[in-house]
Amino acid sequence: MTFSQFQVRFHGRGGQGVVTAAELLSVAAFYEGRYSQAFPTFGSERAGAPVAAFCRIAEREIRTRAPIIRPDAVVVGDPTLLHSGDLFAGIGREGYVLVNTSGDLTDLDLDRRLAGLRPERIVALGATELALQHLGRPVPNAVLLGGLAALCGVVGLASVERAIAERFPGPVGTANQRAAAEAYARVARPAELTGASPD
Amino acid sequence: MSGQPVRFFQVGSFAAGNRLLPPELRSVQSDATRANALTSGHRACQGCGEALGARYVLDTAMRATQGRLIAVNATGCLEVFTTPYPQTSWRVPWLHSLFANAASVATGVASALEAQGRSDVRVLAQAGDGGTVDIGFAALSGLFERNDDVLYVCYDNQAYMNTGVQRSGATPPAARTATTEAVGPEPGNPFGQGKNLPLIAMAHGIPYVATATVADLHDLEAKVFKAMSIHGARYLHVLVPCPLGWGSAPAATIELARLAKETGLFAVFESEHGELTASSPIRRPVPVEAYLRPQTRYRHLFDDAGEVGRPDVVARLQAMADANIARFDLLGGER
Amino acid sequence: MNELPFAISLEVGSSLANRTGSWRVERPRYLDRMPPCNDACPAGENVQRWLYLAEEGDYERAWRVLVEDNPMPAIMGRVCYRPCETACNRGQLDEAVGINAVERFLGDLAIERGWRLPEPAPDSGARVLVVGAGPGGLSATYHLRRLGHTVRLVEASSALGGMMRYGIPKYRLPRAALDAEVARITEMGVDVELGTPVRDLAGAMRAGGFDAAVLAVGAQLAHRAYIAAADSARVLDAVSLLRSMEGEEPPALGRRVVVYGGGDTAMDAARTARRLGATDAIVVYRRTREKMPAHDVEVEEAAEEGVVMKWLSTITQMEKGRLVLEKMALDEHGFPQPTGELEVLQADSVVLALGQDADLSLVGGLEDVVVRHGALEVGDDLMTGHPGVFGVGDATSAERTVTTAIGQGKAAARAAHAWLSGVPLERPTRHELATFELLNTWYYDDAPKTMRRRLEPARRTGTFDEVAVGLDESDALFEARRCLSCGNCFECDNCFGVCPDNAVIKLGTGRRYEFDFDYCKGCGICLQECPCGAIVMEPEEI
Amino acid sequence: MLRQIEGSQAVARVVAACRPEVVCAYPITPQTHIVEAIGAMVKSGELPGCRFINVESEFSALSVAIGASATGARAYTATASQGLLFMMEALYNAAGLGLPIVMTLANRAVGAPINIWNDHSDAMAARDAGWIQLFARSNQEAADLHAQAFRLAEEVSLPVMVCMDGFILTHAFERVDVATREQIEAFLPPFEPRQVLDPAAPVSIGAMVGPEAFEEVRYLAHARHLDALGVIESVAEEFAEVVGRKSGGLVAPYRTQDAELVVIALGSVLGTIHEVVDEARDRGLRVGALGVTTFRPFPLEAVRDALAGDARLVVLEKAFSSGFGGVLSTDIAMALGGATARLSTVVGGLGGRAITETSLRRVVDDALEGRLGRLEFLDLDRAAVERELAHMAGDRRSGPIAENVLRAIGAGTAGIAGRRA
Repeated sequence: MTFSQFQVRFHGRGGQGVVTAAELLSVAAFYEGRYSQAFPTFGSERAGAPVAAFCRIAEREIRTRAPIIRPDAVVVGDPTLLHSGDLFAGIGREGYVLVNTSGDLTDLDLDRRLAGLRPERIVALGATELALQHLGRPVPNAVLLGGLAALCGVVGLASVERAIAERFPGPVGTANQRAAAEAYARVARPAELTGASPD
Repeated sequence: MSGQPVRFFQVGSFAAGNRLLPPELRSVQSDATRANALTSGHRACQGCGEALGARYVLDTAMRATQGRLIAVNATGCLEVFTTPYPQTSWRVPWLHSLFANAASVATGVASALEAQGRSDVRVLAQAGDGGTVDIGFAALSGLFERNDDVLYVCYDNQAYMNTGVQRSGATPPAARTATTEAVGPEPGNPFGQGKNLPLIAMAHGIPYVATATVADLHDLEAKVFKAMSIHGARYLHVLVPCPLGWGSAPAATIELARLAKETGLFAVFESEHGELTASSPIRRPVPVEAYLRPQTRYRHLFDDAGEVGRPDVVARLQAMADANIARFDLLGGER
Repeated sequence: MNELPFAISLEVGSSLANRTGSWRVERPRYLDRMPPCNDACPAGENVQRWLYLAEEGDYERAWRVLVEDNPMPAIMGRVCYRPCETACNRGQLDEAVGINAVERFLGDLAIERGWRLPEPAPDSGARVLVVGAGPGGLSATYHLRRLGHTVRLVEASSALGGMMRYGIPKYRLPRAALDAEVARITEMGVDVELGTPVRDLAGAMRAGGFDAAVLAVGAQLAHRAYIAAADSARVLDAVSLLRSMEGEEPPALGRRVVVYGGGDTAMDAARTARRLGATDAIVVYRRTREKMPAHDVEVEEAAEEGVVMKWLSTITQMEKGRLVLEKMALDEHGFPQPTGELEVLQADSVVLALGQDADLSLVGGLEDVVVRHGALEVGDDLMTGHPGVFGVGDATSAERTVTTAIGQGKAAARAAHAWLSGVPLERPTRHELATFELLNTWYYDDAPKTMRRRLEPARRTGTFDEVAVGLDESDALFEARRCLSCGNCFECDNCFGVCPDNAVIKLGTGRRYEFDFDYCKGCGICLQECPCGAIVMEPEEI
Repeated sequence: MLRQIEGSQAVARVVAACRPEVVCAYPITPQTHIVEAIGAMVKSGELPGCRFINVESEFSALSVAIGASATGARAYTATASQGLLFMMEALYNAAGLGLPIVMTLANRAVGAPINIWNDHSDAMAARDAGWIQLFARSNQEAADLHAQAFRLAEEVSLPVMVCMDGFILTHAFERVDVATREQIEAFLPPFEPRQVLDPAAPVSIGAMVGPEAFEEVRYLAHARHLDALGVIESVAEEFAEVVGRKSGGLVAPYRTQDAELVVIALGSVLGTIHEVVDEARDRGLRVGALGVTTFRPFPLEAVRDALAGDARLVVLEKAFSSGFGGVLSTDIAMALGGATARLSTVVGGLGGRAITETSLRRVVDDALEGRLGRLEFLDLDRAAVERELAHMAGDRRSGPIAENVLRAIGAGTAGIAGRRA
């Protein structure tokens, strides 16, 4: 995939690992030779509180330290957050949206807010459910990352898996890798993507 | 307890030395080759108990470590009177940083020595009662709970003498200070306040806690030797009368320390790992009055004729002494 | 490393450059004070000093200091009534130091080891006649010889020792000790004449070409009391009784013996009677125990040996085997008054111990010698009214003890020496007394006196073995070390230790200390904490 | 070694590579990740010869470092915000004693109101404590500056504070070439203290100094700071030689040549400023930027040289002196010979408020068009301020200002920092 800069905003709740997801995304991009920058919303939040995290990926050095105002992708780790503020602020018509839900997107009443976005770029993924299956714990970050990689192709699954392995050595990492791979497979839309394909 | 009794000689157990004692039983202070770690020319008041206590402690520690000692000092009288510009009275490596941080600085020194593998060099921190029980308390507690390899010595003269005799957390009840004036129905420092740092130190469960006075040199030195034979956090609390703050004759410094112990007002004891292991029995029991009377900080308890004018207050102080005597078994013991 | 960081870039130097001595308004001074034992000793012994040496275990030096004043410590260590111990400051702390016991230990050790008295000074050319070889005469002889004078010692009895031999029973003073110490004096080169009573002093001095004389004739004439007595009553005086104990045949006193009197001699007589086989030895005294002149130790030992005391009683009548006593009562002035109440006592013999007078007929030819109340009148320098004639001991009005006599013998010798040399008698200035209040007794260890062992009472009555047993070395050492060294530095290092300004310089063993006035701020802790009161504060001269 | 790494981790690795002997730590956000990482290395044995001391306060943390440094050990600690202020007394002491301690300051606002996010109030509060203060633009520079800090501190015998923006840098994952242990060994010689507590040669350190010499002692401290200016440059050059990367130094000019406007700032906001400068240049505007890397000692000469000419100047500050204005601005003006009409102060980014490119663009445009006042507050919610002023004027018991303002702007739910932009 070619781009000069790609910006992702993650929304979740403390404990879901969205900050880690942003960081892992940045690491995956680094493996692919890109510059990247991940940073959280610097909160003093405790488990359960709303959290946001950012990841910028670019072809050249990233100098700006401003938060991401116009994301290319928004990942929602918990659909209940949809009722507390505008999670999709600044997203453009070409933007991607990945929502963690086992239900149907239509139930989330996003149509009006996301009107104008390409429908195939708005994806629901039962990430928590997958995480429970693979890890036995409701930590959906690696799953979301796999899904995001498949959705927008900004990084390949191999890089995601490598980032996960580096961060979580041992069985936890392996389980997360499997979960990410399954998410990737579920979301994959190879036709739209250039330079990225599922393993 | 720690002072080895030498009954065979006139003064073997009590005076600094005696020409007849075998050298190993004489005090460090009796030795003409003692370190004089705190040397002459310092600017302490006449009859300063702290100057005395500090030399006692440091010379002993120097002996115990064969001179491999580093001393850390909190701000206070001891620091001010020993470093008269542009001179120093210290004959040990000595560091003064701040009022509240002697314990932490000592931890730093000990940590550095440990990191450098210089296990032969030992660390001693010293401070007055204000620097110990009040402003430096948090740092000291930290040193204790980490069990850092430091001997911390508090020279307790029971008030902020350096700044002009203000009350500290170690000021005893009824004592007059510049901030607990001898006026009103309850003159002097209120009852029911203040803290007993040796007991607090014991509550940390550190390897060694001891109290001592400048009146019993052998006991004091034995405690320093013992402290230096142990690694980890050690606390020594030395009562050092202050002629200025107590309003006593300079010559009476040691006598008052002795009376503080003999009345039971100041309990002399040792503790290991939080358990009381020994206490120095009272040798010649005296009522607290004998201790209070020579000090003008208690003058408001006596009338112009020198008779007890506030028997109620004196009785409360006597009750404190009696409580100490019971608690630390000061009339039982070995003698 | 050569460049200092700015925090100490001013090259902090030593505070030794800061002479805080200028703060001083009072300055301490070391001094020696008079210990009460020395002060109280009639023989003028430097008790503190010889105890100091004894406590170091240097017994010979201790003995040598002792014999500077008294050449007869083995005797004194047995018979002295110990005014030193009465005065001893330690008595106010726990119990007085057993000075007398240590003295005896040193005396006996000297005899055992054969230590000799110091050599006399070169011959002065002067000749001195000493009349009487009791303690006073022997002491005078010794001191005169030391000063280089030629001495002739003339004694009426056949042996030397005077009352020490003829008045003190053997169980108190074994003769071996007496003989040894007396011989040590005569070995200094003394011209001794025994069995030669001097009846005319002036003549004897002229005949012998003596420049001076010391009269030490003692008091041997027993007082008699008028008591109505049947002829058959066995009555004798204590002086004779005790003197006869030196003879071949001990006197026969019978089973029941009554001694009349309350002095030490009465006790000696009663105890001797017990040893001679009396089953009952009863002391009759007209006043109370408290008024009795006998020393406590004598009364105590007598009681242990079964001597019975009858206070407030006088003997009004004596018959064969029977005495009549009258009970007395003290009036408001403390004098005994008869009550008329009578008591009968069985007695085989009665010993009178009512005091003695001196026989001073020898000075009859010297008009300027005054005899008053049966005693020689002497000045402060012990000289009689006749220039060059001195009087000592029981013959004077001094207290009649061996110790006093020895002290007077020394004093007379020194006075005679000054007189012979034609110089005024110099009296050493006496130091201020080291009173108990000047001490800081905190520093002295709690150390009760070592009890001096005595022979078991059961073994005393049958024999004249010595009652008081000497201390062994460790006990003597312990006792010496109980000395508080009142008023005299004993190098306890306290001043050195307690100075907050390190302003005391320790000069090394035996050399004591000095103050470093560059740094002494004059706080006075050294004085306050000096155990023995050997420091004084004096105003600084500004 | 090139890695994608959190800023705190990068700093921790470089500090570890410098082989400190005593590290003292007391937790305060946002510096915790650094000491946690070092602690783990000490515990695992990865950092032999180092003692890690968990103290009971920041005051003690620096005090332990003081004792260790005076004993000749290389000592390190880290703090932020209130923690720095709690160690203030010890800060002066460490500097006064000339102890070469290195400390990371993860810059954070100082309360009240309590705020854990980034600004430079803490560093400014310690401005006069006698420490060398270096500001990192990026995590790469933050990491490199720590190596240089030890070298510098030990060479001039002064403590050095490396300032890096809390969260913005400490918590950001980005690409950092972390200097290797070998590189650092080649660059940083063993610690040779100027003064040391040693029984073999006892000295008294911390003796009292009276009026006779205190001024001289203080002047000497100043002189040492002035010396440090040269050392900072040479250390940076040597670092570049050994490690092959330029970082540190006194100032960092960016496209100031021919600039009509220069934006001056400290720390990570310079990255955003550079973006805005490039974009302005693209628009044909002659704009440049000047980063001040060394804030204390203040490089008067280097700043004067960098600002030669008559360009308008905007000092963007994440701190200010209440009742007065900019802090850095004053120093810049001093470098230029006094107050100057061409200088404006813009205070922004307080308490973590994001500084967006949009806002900066507006500042640039306003400055170029002369619309910028002498002192501006970036993105200030004037309406909220006015409302509260009115409220206070009308009600004596107007209550807590912070809560009132929060209520007025409808905050209270977690939002994105910079939501106002």
